[in-house]
Amino acid sequence: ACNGGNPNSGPSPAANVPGVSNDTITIGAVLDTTGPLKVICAPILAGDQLYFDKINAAGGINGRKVKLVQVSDDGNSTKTKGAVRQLFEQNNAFALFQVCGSGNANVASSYTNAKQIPFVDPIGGGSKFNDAQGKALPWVWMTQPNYGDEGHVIGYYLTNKQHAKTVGLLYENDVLGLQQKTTLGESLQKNGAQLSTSVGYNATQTDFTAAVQTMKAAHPDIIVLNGLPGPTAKFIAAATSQGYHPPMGYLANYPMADNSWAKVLGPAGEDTYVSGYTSTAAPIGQEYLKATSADTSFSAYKFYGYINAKIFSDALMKAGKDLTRDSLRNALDHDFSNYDTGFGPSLTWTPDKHGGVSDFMFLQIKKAQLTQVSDFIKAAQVWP
Amino acid sequence: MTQKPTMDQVSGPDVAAQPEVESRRKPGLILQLKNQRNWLGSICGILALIVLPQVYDQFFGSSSAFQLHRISLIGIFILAALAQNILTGYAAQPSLGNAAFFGVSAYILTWLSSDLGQPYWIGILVAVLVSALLGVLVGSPALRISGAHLAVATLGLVTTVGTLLNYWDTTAGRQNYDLSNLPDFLNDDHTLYYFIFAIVVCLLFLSYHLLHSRVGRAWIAIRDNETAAEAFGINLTKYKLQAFVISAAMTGLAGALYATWATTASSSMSSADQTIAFLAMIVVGGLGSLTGSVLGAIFVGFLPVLLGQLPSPMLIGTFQLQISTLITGIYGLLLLLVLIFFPSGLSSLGARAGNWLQRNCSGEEQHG
Amino acid sequence: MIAFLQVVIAGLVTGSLYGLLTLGIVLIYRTTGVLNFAYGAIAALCACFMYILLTVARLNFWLALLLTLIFAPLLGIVLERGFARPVLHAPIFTKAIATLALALVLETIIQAIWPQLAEVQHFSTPFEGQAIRLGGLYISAIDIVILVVTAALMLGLNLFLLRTRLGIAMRAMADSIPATRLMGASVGRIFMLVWAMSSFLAAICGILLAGQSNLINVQFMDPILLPAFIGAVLGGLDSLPGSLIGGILVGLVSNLLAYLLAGHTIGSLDIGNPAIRDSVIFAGFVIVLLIRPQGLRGRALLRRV
Amino acid sequence: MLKVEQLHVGYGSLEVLHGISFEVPQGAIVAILGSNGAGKTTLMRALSGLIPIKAGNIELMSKPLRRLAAERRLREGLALVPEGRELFGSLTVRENLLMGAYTRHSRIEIEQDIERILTRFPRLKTRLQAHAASLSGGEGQMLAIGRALMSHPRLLLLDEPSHGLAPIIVETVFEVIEQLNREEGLTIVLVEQNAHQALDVAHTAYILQSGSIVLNGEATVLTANSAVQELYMGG
Amino acid sequence: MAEVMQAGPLLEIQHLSVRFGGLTAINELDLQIAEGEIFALVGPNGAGKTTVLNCISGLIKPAAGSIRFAGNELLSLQAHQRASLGIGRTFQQLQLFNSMTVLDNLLTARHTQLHAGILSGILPFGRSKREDASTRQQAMDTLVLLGLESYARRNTGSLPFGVQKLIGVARALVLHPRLLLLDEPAAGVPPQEVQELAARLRSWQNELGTTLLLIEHNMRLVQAVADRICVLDYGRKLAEGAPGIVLSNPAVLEAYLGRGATKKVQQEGITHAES
Ligand SMILES: Nc1ncnc2c1ncn2[C@@H]1O[C@H](COP(=O)(O)OP(=O)(O)OP(=O)(O)O)[C@@H](O)[C@H]1O
Ligand SMILES: Nc1ncnc2c1ncn2[C@@H]1O[C@H](COP(=O)(O)OP(=O)(O)OP(=O)(O)O)[C@@H](O)[C@H]1O
Ligand SMILES: CC(C)C[C@H](N)C(=O)O
Ligand SMILES: [Mg+2]
Ligand SMILES: [Mg+2]
Repeated sequence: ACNGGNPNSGPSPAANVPGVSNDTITIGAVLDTTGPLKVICAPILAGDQLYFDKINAAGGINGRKVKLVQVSDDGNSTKTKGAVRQLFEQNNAFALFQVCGSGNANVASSYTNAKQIPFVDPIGGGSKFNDAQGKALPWVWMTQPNYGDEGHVIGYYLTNKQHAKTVGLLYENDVLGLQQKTTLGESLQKNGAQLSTSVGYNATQTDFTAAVQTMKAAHPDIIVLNGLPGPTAKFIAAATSQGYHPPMGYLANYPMADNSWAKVLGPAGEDTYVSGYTSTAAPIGQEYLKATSADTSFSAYKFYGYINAKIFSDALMKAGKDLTRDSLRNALDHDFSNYDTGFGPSLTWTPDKHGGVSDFMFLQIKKAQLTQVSDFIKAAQVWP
Repeated sequence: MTQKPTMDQVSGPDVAAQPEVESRRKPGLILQLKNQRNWLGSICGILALIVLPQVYDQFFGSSSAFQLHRISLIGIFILAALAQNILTGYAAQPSLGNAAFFGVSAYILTWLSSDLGQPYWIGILVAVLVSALLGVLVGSPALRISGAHLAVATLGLVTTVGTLLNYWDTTAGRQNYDLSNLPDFLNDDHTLYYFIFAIVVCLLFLSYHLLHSRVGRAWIAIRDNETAAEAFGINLTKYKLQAFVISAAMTGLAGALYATWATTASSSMSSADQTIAFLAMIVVGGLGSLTGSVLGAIFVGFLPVLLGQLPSPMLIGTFQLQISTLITGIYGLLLLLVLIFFPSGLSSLGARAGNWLQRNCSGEEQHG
Repeated sequence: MIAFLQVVIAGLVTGSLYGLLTLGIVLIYRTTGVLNFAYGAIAALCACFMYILLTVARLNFWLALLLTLIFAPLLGIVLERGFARPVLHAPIFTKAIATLALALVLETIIQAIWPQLAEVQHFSTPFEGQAIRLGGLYISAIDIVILVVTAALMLGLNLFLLRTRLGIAMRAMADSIPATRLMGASVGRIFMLVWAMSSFLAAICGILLAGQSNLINVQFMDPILLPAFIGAVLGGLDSLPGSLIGGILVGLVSNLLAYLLAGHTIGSLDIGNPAIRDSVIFAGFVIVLLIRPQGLRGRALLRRV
Repeated sequence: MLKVEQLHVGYGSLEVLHGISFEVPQGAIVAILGSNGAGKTTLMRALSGLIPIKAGNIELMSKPLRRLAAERRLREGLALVPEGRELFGSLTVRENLLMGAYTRHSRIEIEQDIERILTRFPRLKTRLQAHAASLSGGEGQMLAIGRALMSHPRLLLLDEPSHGLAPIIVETVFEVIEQLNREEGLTIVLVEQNAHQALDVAHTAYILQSGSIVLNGEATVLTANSAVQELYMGG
Repeated sequence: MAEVMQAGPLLEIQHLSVRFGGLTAINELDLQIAEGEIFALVGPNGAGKTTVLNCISGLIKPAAGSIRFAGNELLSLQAHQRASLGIGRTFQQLQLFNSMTVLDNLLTARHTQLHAGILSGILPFGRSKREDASTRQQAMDTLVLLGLESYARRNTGSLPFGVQKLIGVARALVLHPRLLLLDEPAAGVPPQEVQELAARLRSWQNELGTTLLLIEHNMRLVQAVADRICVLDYGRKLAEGAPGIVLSNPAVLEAYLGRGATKKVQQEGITHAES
């Protein structure tokens, strides 16, 4: 009953809206800080916190401080629903900001959709949120790109810019990996090259020798690495220790777009390409770097949290002083047209389209540092 | 495996140390007293379960539905702990394979219900039957393998099943597996709560009787001494297999209910973590003790949820603690402390209290 | 052919790592009847300690190694005193679960004091990038180190357990703690020694694994724990050479299968898929156990009446 | 040599021994008799340090034992052949004997002692490499006795040493007891159901009933006591 | 259980051989025990006595031979099936169900006589509970018979050794077995109770017609109860026959009884005790 469906019903609208009081906005996040995704989620949470602290110190959003309540679901999608319910039924959150993992985000969205709660930034490279667009999931807004789009762009970049003819793919054996396998294959074929071999791996796999030898036997010009930092680094280490290096080296997808990965690889990783979509070149990037100058190393995940917190804060800002879930939805649907994310690509949401950014650029490891070596390429341009 | 006396087994050592006194007493008196205590306890427990939702409504107001939903989870874990306890605490099979049934059953229910559109009840029935069948499949080789070998082999089974379920998800292009079209009353947190706890109470009641029957005695005999059990005509194959099947079916039921509770199934249900959690429940609660299954399920199943409530970051003076990243460690520490102070399980707390009671009762009697 | 040999060698090396990991596990299991699930965390803690010495304290590799190898037994003693001793007389399952709880605590501690190790880091050794070439075959220096160290430790430890007074007492302790005390052996001290030795072995294993992949983080040992346990059971759990053989078998078979099955399908089933491959390996493991329930080198449990 | 004063021992809240006092002079053989459940085994366990005592004192050659752990008491020269043998089942017979000599260091002497024990119990010789778990009841009892002797104790506690032994071996055991006592001055405390034989070798004896000493005296005197004969020697 | 009444021995062991690795524990042993007989198996430690018992109750598979019991070939049956033919036993090393009460030990021993399965077991009423009630009574009766009733509700594991020994006997007896195998029942039992035990063994044999195969080192007991004795040495039969004759056999004296007994024989002469 108190869903805030009608913003003009009383003199003090905030009293009617869950999670919104005169001086605070409570927002919820489901980030796995205790389970297997801890490595990703803990820095993201730290980035979120950093940005919201900054905003709050500057007086908050439209006079209200942001209070972020985070619950961990252990990365286990059967616990996600409980976590989300806690946020909205116990902690009385206003909106959902970030759920980590594609499957987990799906579970969360089925709850938030039914309750008409805005859910911004499901952290997952799955295609569902893009495919479904705003019509099927009118309350979910995606900020990050998906693996399918990325596969297309990588295929385009490898053929048109690097002139590779044959490509090998190492992918994490899950839905996302398979999705990239499909789109990369399509894209290569369209551009006159081919995916000569692809090898799946398990997240817990430790020995990559067989994978290396299988790749080696297929003589690809370059190997695309899809997955997470640990296993992909192990693959490169294994290949190096067996004296194998593909002629054009490696290209890794965006979860590896972090200097920490470059450092992990050590000398063996020199010249490796990485696909990425966040750049610290813009003012917000510089601002972030200054704020985190005490950190031992740059963390792309923390930066991810920071810039997404910014997007979300902007949305809250645009939703106005009389904040309701509908006003936030309105702002998200209508006020984000060619919105400058501040980390490179621009973002456009319409009532029908809630997909995230789909521009990628390529970086290369030079002296253990990621250096941008291409401009942003729009997925829509290479794969209409 | 040595076994400290549990609530179900204690007798007053002081009394019995003087056989003359004891023998004058009516045989069965202690048992009657104990039974009365058990009865009283059970009835109080059931009453508490019945009124809990009302209390919650008063206390938590609008969030009471969610809080109840959370409590229902304990019920599911009690079932799983009970199943593990029958297999490990009574029939002494150190099997770590139960999470496999937990996961498979959830998938079968979800598959039948969401993909094939079968009624929920058919789904549950088939899920439990398939689990029981898998129990036979797992139990038969387990008859040849024992001890740590069995533990590791079944742990391998759980991760393999988890991998295969994940493979199924992957090939079916699923990012998660929703359990839709539940019967209406299961979508309501109050009725779901009553539904789950009705099952729990029933199964606890039936298990109590089973464990005190010929079958239960056969299991305990196998646990205490396989050779003697065999020499007294207990068919090891049959009774171990029965324990596996019952345990599997019960875990399967728990798995299906879990999927119902979470409205989704995930391959992480069949993981090493999950299966070890089941074992941890009965170790923390007390091996070979029904009360232990309940206490263990609460401790292991619910404590992490409660810890998740701690505000993060927490300020202690000027020191900012990121509790969320420490939760696992805090939980581990608590677990460790319980194991150190109650090596034979939390149920020994009850046994200690019971002993004390009995001592006082019998003291009175001697004077009277 | 070269590729095949390369896969075989890698299988041997991985298998040796499994075997090395199980040395410490079997040592504790045989002497105290504890299945130590915290072993991976202990190994990780030691390797992380060395990583910190290398990167933060910027010590020379060998000095860091030496300090770590001193640190490890001390850690073992602390753990024994603070954690294992109180549960010494607890039932076997209780001890196993307690080690799991310990693992959780240790991992949290590592992360709390060295947050950078939550993420994967580069672990460098002097052997990095060095290899011997035999024809087309690459054998990296670290692999040779692993094989040699494993063989030496296995032999030494086995002799120790079978021949020395202390070794016999350690095995005696597994049968009966009271009787061991009646023989005048200080159970507490032996127990401490067992933990010290096992932590030492864990440290070596952790360092070698980190050195091989040049990667490290808090949980980097976790994935190899289960295959190592499986190897140990395959070998028989109570025999050190057995667990090495078991470990090597697991390493070899999984590598060969991964290589041979890659890219093949049966009907629509992609048998090169890791999920299918792991299931095949597991099935094989169960079949071996059914034929030899006590493991390849284990003795059947004897209970006389 | 051994002095026990007002010893109270029990399990949990149950007290089994209610204040027992006795002395064992150097070089004596003392028998402790009593029916089932009298607390004989409990006394042996308390003396050897396997269970804690609730009150009272134990002194070995004027040294208080109360705070010493079982392993320290062995080093003080006190060895026990426990009830139920308590062998190391997964160790071989030989390794069991070696464990008995844990506190000793001379390899040559240890080997000589093993040899001596094997000549006394030839049955063990054939089973030297067998795992102790595979032994027959009597073989195991022989090993338990042999193992305790390996430590060269000054005070030997025997809890029903003749248990499960063939008559001919029982004879050997009592011979060994007498011989060690005579030749090496070994002090012995002996718990036995076999009261005849126990009183035969013992110098003095104590009779334990429900955790208290009800009778004590010279073995020969007790043997003649009609109550003792009826209660403990089968008439 | 098939009630095949037949002439000939109740238990017939033929050419039984058992080997453990290189050790031949039983070597071509032949034994015959008639229904209602009390038969004692004696011999030096490690002679193979317990092994014979283990072969009969099925805990060991012999290398060769046959064991027939009441018309059944035991070696083709599994251990638990043999119990239901009416074979009960005690163990040298107790092997009680230590976490149970004494009473539950006895209830468990009557396993083969009861029938309740899972389905009736889970119910709080019905067959299972009826069976239990009557069994409880039988168990109490057996305990009373052995003077153990005061221990009925004690946990078995912490009782004195001698008492546990008797509980082992009670547990075997509660089955009302046709053949009762006793492995050193008198070890650890005080002398005055040995006599009581002897009287009891005799009376069971008289009243219940139980056939007894007894292993014992206590010659008083053996002499008091045994109808026939077989002396085993190194897995072979050394002598067999009436106690008086066998126990004065010089070979037996030398291998088993030793000088003390020799002396005693010379002094007292061995008499066969009346029942
Ligand atoms: N581990 C234990 N826990 C509890 N009570 C025990 C334990 N061991 C023995 N008792 C109790 O202590 C008392 C004395 O037992 P103990 O074993 O000392 O008798 P004993 O004289 O050695 O008898 P036996 O001649 O049968 O060996 C008995 O009442 C027994 O039940
Ligand atoms: N499972 C086994 N493995 C190896 N050897 C065994 C096994 N069981 C028995 N033995 C050996 O077989 C021989 C006979 O043992 P058994 O237990 O039958 O002797 P016993 O006549 O009962 O002796 P005791 O009077 O000492 O009890 C012994 O030497 C024993 O060590
Ligand atoms: C942040 C990303 C690494 C998340 C990843 N793409 C996923 O779907 O799980
Ligand atoms: Mg005793
Ligand atoms: Mg025997």
